[in-house]
Amino acid sequence: MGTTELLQFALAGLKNGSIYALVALGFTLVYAATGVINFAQGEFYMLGGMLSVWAYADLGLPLPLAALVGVAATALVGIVFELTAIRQRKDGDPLALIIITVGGSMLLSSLARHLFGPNERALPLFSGGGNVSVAGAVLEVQTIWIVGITAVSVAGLWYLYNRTALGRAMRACAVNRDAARIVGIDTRLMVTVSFVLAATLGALAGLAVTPLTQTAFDVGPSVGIKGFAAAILGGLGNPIAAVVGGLVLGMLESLSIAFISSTYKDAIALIVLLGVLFVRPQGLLGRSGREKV
Amino acid sequence: MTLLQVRGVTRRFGGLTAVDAVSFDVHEGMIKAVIGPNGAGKSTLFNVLTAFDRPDEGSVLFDGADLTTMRPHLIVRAGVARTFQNTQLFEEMSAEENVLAGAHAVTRTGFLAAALRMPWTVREERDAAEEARRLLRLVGLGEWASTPAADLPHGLRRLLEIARALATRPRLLLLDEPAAGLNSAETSALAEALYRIRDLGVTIVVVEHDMGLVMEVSDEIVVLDRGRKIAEGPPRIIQKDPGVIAAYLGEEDVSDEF
Amino acid sequence: MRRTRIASAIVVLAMIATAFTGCAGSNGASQPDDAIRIGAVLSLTGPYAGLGEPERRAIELEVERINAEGGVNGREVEVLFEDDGTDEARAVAAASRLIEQEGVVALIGASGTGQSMAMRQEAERGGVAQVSLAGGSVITDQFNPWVFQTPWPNRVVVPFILGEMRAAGVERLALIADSGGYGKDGRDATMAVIDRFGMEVVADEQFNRGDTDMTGQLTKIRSAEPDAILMWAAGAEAATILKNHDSLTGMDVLPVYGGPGNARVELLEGAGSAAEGFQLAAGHILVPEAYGPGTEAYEVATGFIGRFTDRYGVAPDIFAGHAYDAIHLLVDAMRRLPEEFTSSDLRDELERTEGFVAVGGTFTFTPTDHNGLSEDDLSFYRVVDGTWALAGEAR
Amino acid sequence: MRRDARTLLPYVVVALVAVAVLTVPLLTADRYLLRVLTFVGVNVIIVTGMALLFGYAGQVSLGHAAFYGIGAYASAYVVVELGWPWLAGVLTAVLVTAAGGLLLALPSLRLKGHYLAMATLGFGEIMRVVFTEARTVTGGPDGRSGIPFPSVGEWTLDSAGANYWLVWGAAVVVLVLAANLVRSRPGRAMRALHGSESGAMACGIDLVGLKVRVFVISAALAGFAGALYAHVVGFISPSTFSLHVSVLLVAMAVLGGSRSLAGPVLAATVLTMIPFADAVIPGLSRSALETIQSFQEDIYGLTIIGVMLFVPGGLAAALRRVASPRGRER
Repeated sequence: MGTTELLQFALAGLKNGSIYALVALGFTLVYAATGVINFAQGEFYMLGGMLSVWAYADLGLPLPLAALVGVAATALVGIVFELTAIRQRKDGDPLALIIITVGGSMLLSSLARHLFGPNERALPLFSGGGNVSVAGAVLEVQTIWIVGITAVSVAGLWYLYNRTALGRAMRACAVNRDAARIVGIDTRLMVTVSFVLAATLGALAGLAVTPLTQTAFDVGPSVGIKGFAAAILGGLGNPIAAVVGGLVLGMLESLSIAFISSTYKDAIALIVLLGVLFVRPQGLLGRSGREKV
Repeated sequence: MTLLQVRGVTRRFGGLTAVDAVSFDVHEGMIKAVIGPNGAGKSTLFNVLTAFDRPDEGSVLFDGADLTTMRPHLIVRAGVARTFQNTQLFEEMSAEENVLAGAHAVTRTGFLAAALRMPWTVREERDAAEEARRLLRLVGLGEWASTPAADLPHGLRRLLEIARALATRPRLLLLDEPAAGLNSAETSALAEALYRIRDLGVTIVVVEHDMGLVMEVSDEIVVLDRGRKIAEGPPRIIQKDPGVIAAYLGEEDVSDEF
Repeated sequence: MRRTRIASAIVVLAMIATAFTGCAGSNGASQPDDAIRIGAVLSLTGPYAGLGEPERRAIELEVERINAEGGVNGREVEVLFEDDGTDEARAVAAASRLIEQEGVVALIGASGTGQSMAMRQEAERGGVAQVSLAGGSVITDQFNPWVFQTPWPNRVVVPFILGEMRAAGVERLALIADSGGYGKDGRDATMAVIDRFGMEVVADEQFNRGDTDMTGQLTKIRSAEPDAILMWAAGAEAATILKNHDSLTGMDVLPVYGGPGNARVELLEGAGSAAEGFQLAAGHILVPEAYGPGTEAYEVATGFIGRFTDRYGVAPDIFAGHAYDAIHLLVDAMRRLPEEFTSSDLRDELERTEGFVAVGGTFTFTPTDHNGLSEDDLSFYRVVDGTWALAGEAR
Repeated sequence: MRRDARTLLPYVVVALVAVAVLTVPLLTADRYLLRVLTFVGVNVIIVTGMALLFGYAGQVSLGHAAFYGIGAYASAYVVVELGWPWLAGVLTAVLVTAAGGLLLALPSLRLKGHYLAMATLGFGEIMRVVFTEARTVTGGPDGRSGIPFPSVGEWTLDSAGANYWLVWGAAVVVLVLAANLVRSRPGRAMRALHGSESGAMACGIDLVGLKVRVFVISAALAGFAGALYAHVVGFISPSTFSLHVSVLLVAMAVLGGSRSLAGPVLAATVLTMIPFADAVIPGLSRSALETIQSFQEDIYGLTIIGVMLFVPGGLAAALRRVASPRGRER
């Protein structure tokens, strides 16, 4: 196994890892604000691609504008879904909300099939595609976009989280929703904001990868699972952990292809995840929430 | 006869020694109190006594068996029951069902027998239900039997938890700040219940900082301060012990008084 | 409070009622009006929705034409569509419903191999012929007298491709297949005959539906130094593989071969320039000239392609072709039967089909071969300037 | 508790429903309807296990479709390949899945909530890879076909009515056993575990032993249902035991409402029937049927969201309100 091969596998891991990280961020944000695992996060990823293709192919907008419209439209779907379904559940019981998002994911993927048909649809590569060679290994320009978008999103989220009033309010919610409400934070607004951010991040991931893999109404669940696994691997509730979880999961899959076999890459990644959970039940970077009696 | 022997129990959290080599005995049939200002290590000691936490050093012998090596549910079956500072009731169950759950340790119906509804399980269930109602009356919750725990006022919830603990037929009952948040009427009801329980032959250890209740009901008192035992004895001696007063009222006041 | 209590009571009772009113039996037996009823179980929703839609369009188009030309011995043909949602249990239920309640004389379906296999027990017990539109070899390998298959099974397609590869001088072959039924079937068919072609499989990689990147697998293939890559994938992943292959250095010298599952316009759109030079085997429908201009097959195919494109604005793909063949094989057999016939008569007559010219090829069924297609019904293509072009040395 | 008429009401209703369910094959010979209701019966058996695991003991699992699959493959393999009798196949399925339940109980001892959900999801996905790759046992992605009908000695149950009776007979027995279980000491222990683990420990409940038992029972029930499904349908493949099915099973348990069996059973019936709405709504025109089928996923999603929003305590709460409109009895 030469170094260029190893580097090639690492780049593949970085690319997939960035996708999983973006989706995992969406899971972690919603979890932090509501304690809920949003099963519709995979659908936000799908819609990011689908709505961008709709804007580009059907509305005929130029690619950059189409991408913007696609992501904005998905964010809007996130708001509408939160207002019409999540917020209507008055007691905010996390269990019921999770099942509502399961219903939501079915609804969104089925609506996508009705509106955009059953077949996969494509987007052209950003900036004309092409490759860059990195010490012999090849890096697709689109991959640079994917990793770039992830990095910018994480930086933007970090800034929002740590440097803005909204971010402080969201972190307060994450630690203790009741306490946050007492000090006057509109926790319901925080929930909506978390869904909007989750939808935007999921959409960015979908948008960035569609030029390479195309998108279809049913691509949501498979990437959704990977995002959830990454969020758990890193440790729920902590944005940095979600990104670390995503990248580690991406690398795990790549290395298991390289050294073991592509047939079992998913199984191997899951076995490692189960191992991590057994040793650290709260994920790699999660705080151990010991139950105080 | 000494029912419980606490021998040199020490518990450290990082640099802080929450409990420092505490030892004391509890004789059968008495009410023993453990008091001390906030942060004296009372709750930590309590969790060690009930194996909800492991000590770094020392042992807790109950009838010769070291509780610190047993798993919590086996300690209950050995006859040591406990309550919690923030009550851990089963909210959706009625008061009676909560106490019935407490009887888990002393009943035998297994999964298979229950599924097949064997006759002896029905009888066991009926007897346990009667016992539960008796215990509810003992603590004064007779007429609340079918009310869900979630709907009970705070004071009654504490009494319900005591009734549930009694359902495990303990020889030793450990109470973690039972008087916390109670008004005077509720506190005297609690005192009444404690006397009735002791008269049943159950030894009681109560961790508390409500001085009124402690002075009234306890036969002996152990005083903790910053994790160390600074005094032990009957209430009237403890009341006048300068060390105890200093611990409670802080250093400077005492000095200008003398 | 009272209002919601009554409302919830109604909701609950309504649920219990709907769950069991069925026992009143909605089994309206198929009224013996004159129409001949054929059942069609297709995947109109779920992951295989991309196959079910063109199949349904082809059948609807053709049934209209058949009825316009007088149907079968004066009786109209009616096709009843059921969606199996790419789920075996629903395919079974749909088949038993069509046989029991609708009294169909034959079944077309299903779109997927798994669903087709699930239905065969119903077809057999109902004494009804089943014409599957799925390409899995197992459908006709595990022989069942009631089950027929219109697509070219992988056991016919793979040797055809390997023949082309050997003709192009390939000896060391790398395989990359999806982990689903289609991928495994292609892989098995390859492993079964590879020695006969004096070739050797030097890499055997796999991927899952929904994977976003296959550069790992392709890198491993590159280090095995094959002469060519055989890709067995049906979904969107095929385009991703072509693009990853195009971007990896030293890979462009490695030609990529594929099967009928890749004969989709979505592949050309999705892969774009990366599809240039991609070679695959499929029916003649992709480039009608492959039928041989002036032959009956050519007329049949161009007629169908013309009508389909006029009606739906898009050219029919191979799945539409398989559906066309299924409905016409049944109608052709029915026209050879007397006025009154049972479903088992139809099976027997279908089995006697010989030299029937259709879109997928020229069908000849025998008591032991319920597919009847051969390599003659396949053409070899290469993607040139973004579209299929006839290629292949051996032809 | 005085045994007046009102407390007997639930038992009367349950007995009536049981009798009604078991007489359906006499009322209709429609194979399609019987087959659909048989699928409902299979799901009812699994959901009973999910109700115990989730509604009562509060342990979440997103991997139970894997046990459904293990049971189906185990029974199919020993009956088809090793030639064992059908009953031995079902027993093998139950034992293998019980062992699987034991294995899956381990993470539940350390993990809670979403982390336990992920661990069980991981188990389910790993098993799906095993179902696809272990071709000698499972027949690979194309699955295993030609699984014989259930048979005891020379008596074979191959008619839709016989299969219906087999599955619903088993479902009724399972429900009776489960109903007894939940109204007794172990049932209370499960509810205690769900209410507060510390409180349960203080009642002398062995949490480890309880979690293991409840995982083993729910897994064995799913395996039992899998064995029934395999022999009734005759064909199984990995896609029947996917994560999507595990998620739907949890949705049924949650829609049904916690601490109830009737709720989840009703939820399982309704959700299983949605794709087969035409079986129950008599006189449905073809075009109406085709639109329902094309909007089936949408109806599924809307039903789930609708119940969660407008019937807060799940169907169980609705049933309790119906059963005891006046009394405040919970």
